[in-house]
Amino acid sequence: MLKVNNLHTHHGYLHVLNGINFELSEGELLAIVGSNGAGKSTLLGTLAGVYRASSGSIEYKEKDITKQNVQRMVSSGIILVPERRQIFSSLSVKDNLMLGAYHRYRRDHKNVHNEYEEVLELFPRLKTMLNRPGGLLSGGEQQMLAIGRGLMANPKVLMLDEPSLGLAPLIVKDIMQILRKLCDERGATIILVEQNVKAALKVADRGCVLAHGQIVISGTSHELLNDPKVQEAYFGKVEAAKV
Amino acid sequence: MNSKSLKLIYNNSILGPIIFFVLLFCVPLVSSSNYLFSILTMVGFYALVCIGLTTLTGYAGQISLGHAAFYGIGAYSSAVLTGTYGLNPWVAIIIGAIISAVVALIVGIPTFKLKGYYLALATLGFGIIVYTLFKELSTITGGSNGFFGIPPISLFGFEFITDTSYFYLIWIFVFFAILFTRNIIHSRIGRGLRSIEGSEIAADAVGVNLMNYKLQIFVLSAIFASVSGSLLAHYVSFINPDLFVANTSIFFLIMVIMGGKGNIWGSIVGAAMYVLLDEILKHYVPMLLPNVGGQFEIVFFGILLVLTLIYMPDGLVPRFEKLISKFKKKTPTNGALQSTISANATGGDNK
Amino acid sequence: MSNKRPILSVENLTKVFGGVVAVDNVSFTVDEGEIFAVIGPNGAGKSTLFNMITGVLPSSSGNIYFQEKRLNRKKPYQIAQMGITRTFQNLEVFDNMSVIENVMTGAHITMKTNILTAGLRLPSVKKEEIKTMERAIEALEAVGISDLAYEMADRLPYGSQRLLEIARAAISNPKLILLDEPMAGLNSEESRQLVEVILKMREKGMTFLFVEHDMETVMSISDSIVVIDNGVKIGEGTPEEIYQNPQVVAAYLGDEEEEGVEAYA
Amino acid sequence: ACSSSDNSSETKETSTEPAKEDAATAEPSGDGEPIKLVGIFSSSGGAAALGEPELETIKMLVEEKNAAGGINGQQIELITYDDKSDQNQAILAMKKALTQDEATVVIGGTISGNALAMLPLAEQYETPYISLAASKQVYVDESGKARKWVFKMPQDDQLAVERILQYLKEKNLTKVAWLNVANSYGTGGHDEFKKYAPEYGIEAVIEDEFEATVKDAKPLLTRVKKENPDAIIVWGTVQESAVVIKNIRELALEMPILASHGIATEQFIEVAGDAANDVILPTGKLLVADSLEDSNPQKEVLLSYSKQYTDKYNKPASTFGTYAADGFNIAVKAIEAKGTDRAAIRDFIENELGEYIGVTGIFNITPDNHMGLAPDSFEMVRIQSGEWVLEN
Amino acid sequence: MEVLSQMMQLLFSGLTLGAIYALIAVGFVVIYNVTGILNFAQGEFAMLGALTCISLVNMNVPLWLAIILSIVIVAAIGGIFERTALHTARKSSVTTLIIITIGVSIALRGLAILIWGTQVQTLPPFTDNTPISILDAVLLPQNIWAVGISVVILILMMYFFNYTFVGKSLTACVVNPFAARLMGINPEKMSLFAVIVSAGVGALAGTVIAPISGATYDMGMMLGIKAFVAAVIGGLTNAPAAIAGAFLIGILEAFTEGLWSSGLKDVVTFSFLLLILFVKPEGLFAKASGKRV
Ligand SMILES: Nc1ncnc2c1ncn2[C@@H]1O[C@H](COP(=O)(O)OP(=O)(O)OP(=O)(O)O)[C@@H](O)[C@H]1O
Ligand SMILES: Nc1ncnc2c1ncn2[C@@H]1O[C@H](COP(=O)(O)OP(=O)(O)OP(=O)(O)O)[C@@H](O)[C@H]1O
Ligand SMILES: [Mg+2]
Ligand SMILES: [Mg+2]
Repeated sequence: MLKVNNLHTHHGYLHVLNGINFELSEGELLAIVGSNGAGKSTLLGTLAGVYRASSGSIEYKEKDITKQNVQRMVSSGIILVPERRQIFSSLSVKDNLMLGAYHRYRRDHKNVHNEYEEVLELFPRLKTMLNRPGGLLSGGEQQMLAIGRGLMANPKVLMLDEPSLGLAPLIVKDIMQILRKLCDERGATIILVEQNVKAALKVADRGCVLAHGQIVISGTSHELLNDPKVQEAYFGKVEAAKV
Repeated sequence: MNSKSLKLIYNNSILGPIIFFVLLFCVPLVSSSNYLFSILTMVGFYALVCIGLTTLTGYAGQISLGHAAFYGIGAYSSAVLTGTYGLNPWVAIIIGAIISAVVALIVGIPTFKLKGYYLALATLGFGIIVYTLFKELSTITGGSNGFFGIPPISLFGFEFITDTSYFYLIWIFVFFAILFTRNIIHSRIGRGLRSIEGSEIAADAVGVNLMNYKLQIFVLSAIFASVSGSLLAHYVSFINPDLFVANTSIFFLIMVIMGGKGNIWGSIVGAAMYVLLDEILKHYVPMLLPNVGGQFEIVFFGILLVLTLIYMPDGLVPRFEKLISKFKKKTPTNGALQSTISANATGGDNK
Repeated sequence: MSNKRPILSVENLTKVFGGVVAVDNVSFTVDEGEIFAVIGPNGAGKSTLFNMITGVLPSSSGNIYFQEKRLNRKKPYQIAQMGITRTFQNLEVFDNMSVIENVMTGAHITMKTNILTAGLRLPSVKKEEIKTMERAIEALEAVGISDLAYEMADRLPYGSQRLLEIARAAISNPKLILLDEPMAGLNSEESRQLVEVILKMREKGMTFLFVEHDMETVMSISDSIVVIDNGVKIGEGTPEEIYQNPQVVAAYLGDEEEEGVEAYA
Repeated sequence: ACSSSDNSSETKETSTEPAKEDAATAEPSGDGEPIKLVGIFSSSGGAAALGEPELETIKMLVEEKNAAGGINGQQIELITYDDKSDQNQAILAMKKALTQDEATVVIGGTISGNALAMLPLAEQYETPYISLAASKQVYVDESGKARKWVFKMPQDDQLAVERILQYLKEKNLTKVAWLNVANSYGTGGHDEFKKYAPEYGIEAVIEDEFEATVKDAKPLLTRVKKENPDAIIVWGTVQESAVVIKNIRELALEMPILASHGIATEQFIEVAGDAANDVILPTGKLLVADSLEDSNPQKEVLLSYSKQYTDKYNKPASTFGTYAADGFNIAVKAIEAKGTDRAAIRDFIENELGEYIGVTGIFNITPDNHMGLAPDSFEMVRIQSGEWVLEN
Repeated sequence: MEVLSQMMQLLFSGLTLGAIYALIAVGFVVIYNVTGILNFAQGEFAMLGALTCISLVNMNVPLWLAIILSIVIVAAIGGIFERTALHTARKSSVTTLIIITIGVSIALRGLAILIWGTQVQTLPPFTDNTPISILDAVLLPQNIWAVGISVVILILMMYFFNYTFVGKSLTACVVNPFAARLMGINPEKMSLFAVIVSAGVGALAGTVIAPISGATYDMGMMLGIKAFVAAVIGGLTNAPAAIAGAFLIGILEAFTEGLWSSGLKDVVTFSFLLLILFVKPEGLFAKASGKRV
């Protein structure tokens, strides 16, 4: 359904993505991990049309969408939940959520309201603060809001940039479950960039490790969980830190 | 590490300014046109105001739409103290600067609690109030009729009457103002100021006393404006309130932005552009389009201003610098971006 | 921890936003040289607590003492000058400056230049500048991003910006550093390195108060932990104690995090 | 719009092409300097409505003069500048005129502020300067003496005020309301009023100002209404006076309205509409030239200027143009008599010009009075259904 | 009785002034809300509207049609202004953009002199303008028009920004254009839309003012500044509040002038503004900004 071919992206002089290739089918959940500055956010940004790819192609449902701008991406159902949350700080929580459904609000009025109820079920905390300006929420609450807003779009392809950032452990688990459900029940395709590697790989179908703008390891999540290199880099934390 | 390392982020060389000013001060050797010097003198007045304003706008991120008020306070202080009370002009300039500084302090303390446009408006309001006072306090200022008969300035018996002498006088002031502010910008104070624009909250958290810095710079810029106003008064010998309307403040800001608000040289370039553009338009518009009037120059001026800013959003000087650094940078070291970045970061100086 | 002199004590601190009680009567004491963690669910009031300690928000009631001096009503910059610096949950780098200038700005309070000496550029000013620059490089080396020193700060990836904030907070040699979720956005390898940096700084005599959701880190490096939920303190103690606390487990950790628990218990 | 855009801010012109060649070949008169006439007017900006007719008049007259062979056979080189109604621009223009162009005579300075800013330069560079701005300060220095190099063409505000006061006294309207626009024109008038009203036994029951950008003066007028004066004097220029006078009518205040000479243009009637009816004002004789008695020495001059201007620019002549016309004619007389020596020109105007019958009035310039007009250069007129009618 | 009638008169004047300021202030706020720019050319839209309308009437176009046409024409000019100037420079800093609007206003003023000259022109009142006397105070139908139109705009704006989805998405664009894009909102389109609407409202303001105080090429400047004050007093981001601020300023000016002195009117207005800013730095009716750390 989504096919990425030899994708390159530059920031100014800096060559950030250096030939990315992968393919995703409907209902699949891909986890991307990698160190700080590897280009994960840049990859998602390129897929979402925020950054322009300098070469390579992105195909969605057999159509080349490499040059589409963000608005077009959104209307074809490719949604990005960005790094840093990007809340509309002076708008209320409710308005923030509603704007998530901007691209289909007019067509799909009724469903939007159903979705709204569903999102609030997922994040009961938000229910208590519907009229509070989004910018006044706590970090984690804002993260919930950003994810909720992404869900409001009824995405076909959902990309999340570190959704667990700032969330309490309990909630992280819930969110991973929700994402899984989204794939299984609605057939959404999800790309998940995560630093919480274990949690991510647990729900993902497949995973890959990004380094210096290239995919260096990829496989099923099971394979990755058991890959010694991955283990060393990502799960070795406790012992090492215990000094 | 030595002072070389500082060069990586700040270009503190004094060479640039000295070359510039030596060249400038040589102009009288090649030309004796009084008209040229009166134009350069005018540029000098504006540049002096703009140097302070640039620091305020470009580094502290504060827009002031009220600097004509300080310009006016300086001018009227000089006028009244020398014209009415017969004081020495130099004393009057200093008293004017002190008055401006005090006024700036009084206005600044409540005003700098405001952010962004609210500040712009507060200063605009302040400017209009001061303008109205110039008009209404007619027993002191002469009201709308203006103040006539301001004596010329003199030093050790030498009277600054000719345009050439005044040209030297004002540009010496500009020279020291440039050095002084440049030094400030490339220091702890400059970083403190810029940090305010970057993130007020974080600036606060590293111990930068925002209010204090903004005030200091505001006062400094008020003093520059005031001195410039005083010098203007002694130069033209007649002033009236209309010189200090809100529009004047707006034009100061235009000069700053045109020149490049992140760069003190921008203030000179902006002031020069403003004055020269006017003179050039006056000269060429009628050649291109005979039979149209001064109005057309206004249209041209507006359009040129817009075009300049569309194509050089950061102003003329940064654009110029970018060209230079592109030209110079043939052998990038480890970080290809490095030199351009640091040039941008410091809004460094052209050489 | 041998010397147990308190450096920061918070007494009955409360913050009310309109109708919401974000922090409710919270008290605790941080000892010198400690690494002290504050944990709790989202919206519990942790950042609000930090904001009160650093003077960003006024408290509604209660007291904060830093080395026996009362902090209430002090401005943030005054508090910074007393030796408390911090990082921000939502990142507040000076994005109009290069990385090194960011860090040099962090050294603001350790410098003496004023507007007059700066304007006249006395030799002392120059000396001070050079020294600060060298220290800034060191600070960047410590967190491992000195190769980015001359980049514009806003072009750094998220994780590096976090490290930059830490370097900026540390350069002024503060007595107490408040870190709001320092590990967010870092992967485990990077967190591990950061933990080492923190431990090293502690050796130099700094005290840390930090908020973190990454339990592995919290459990591994903190000396004491306070747990707040809905603004109320629901637990306090060593990592082991906290892990045994059923209230904390129910409110925050979730009961099926067994594998993790075993790791430290 | 076409004719009004006919001016340019800097045009070195010797009118027609063949005339220009004449200029090159013409035998220089006197000491051999060319006749350089510089005009500095506010032909754009706030005072454009005043500056435009001045500029047009000068251009018209220079063209005519050059076509007729110039002065003593020498062509006049006219250089004009637009000061954009801005003081600093005026200074720059003046400086250029005196140092770069080396003007023989400078005519201009549309508004007082600009004229005042320019005149120290005229004194410094010892060049005759004929000012077209109204303020008395322009030709009288602080000590009350005439400024050496400056002459002034328009009547003082004082004359207009005195003329109004005279009228009020005649009509026995002693308790008046004084309202002036809040700018130098307004306060200038007000100062004169305060000085001379007691002499004529006129008392102001209320004195106040209104903005030049006034939208609604009724708040001010409610205070006037309360004082119930015998007459209201509205001292301003066209737009603001029209608004105030309209508001007076709307409030149904019945007392006579007197206005300044600043509204003496057709435009006022257009803008104020019906409200203009019965407004009484002093004005130069231009507006009522037709109805002057034939014996009036100015009548012929007025009619010919008015016709010439209207023929050329296809619009009614304005009082401001007459200042420029007089300034030019006086300069020409002096140059005809003395050549291009600046000091000689100045001396001529001061001592030898004698009684000069101009468009604005009859000038009697003396060493003590560099304007030389008397109150009778104003006529009182009343607006009646869009026409200017001489008030007895 | 006399005092009462004077007060009434002052109130009427204040409301009229307020209405005029309000119509321009609304444009300010709409553009600010969507683009984050203070549009210094806003007053020029009123000037263009007034003068265009006058020209059309002089060409014997019926008044109502002339008004509509001038609104359309000025809205189109606004659109061109947005596309050519604001849009092309959209990546520049806000200060630069503000100066660009100043540049545009300078150019428009010059253009207006070229087309219409410097002379004052008038427009006939919308309807028969016989003064209506209420308690000895007079009210002109044109003033009622002015107040009426601004109240209608007030209601429309209130509804639009608070209750419509498009209104919210307009706000979203300035709060966080990047996120707005990610929601599929096109900030550029929104900005175009906002400028067109404000230009139209500005033109309407011009046609309302012209019968009251005449129209000249330079009428926009002071109107713009006063409207700016009104908008800030209201809180800058909130159109209804800006209108309320405008009425407040109008009434304050009328009463200062009527009871004290006209010369000091501006001093009073701006002192009031400063007072408000110092006491309530975010304006009288500001909404929470949503900023914290
Ligand atoms: N706007 C930009 N301009 C210039 N360079 C950029 C920009 N954004 C990112 N970069 C550079 O691109 C590289 C990759 O950044 P990116 O944000 O994609 O990393 P990441 O993998 O998401 O890291 P993190 O885990 O810290 O979020 C970094 O070296 C960064 O400096
Ligand atoms: N200015 C404010 N106005 C109203 N409510 C606020 C304000 N600031 C914070 N809150 C609320 O107070 C509560 C505590 O917020 P705080 O940011 O302290 O939480 P936190 O513990 O840091 O959470 P997280 O782990 O998600 O960052 C939250 O519910 C938040 O919405
Ligand atoms: Mg990232
Ligand atoms: Mg928090």
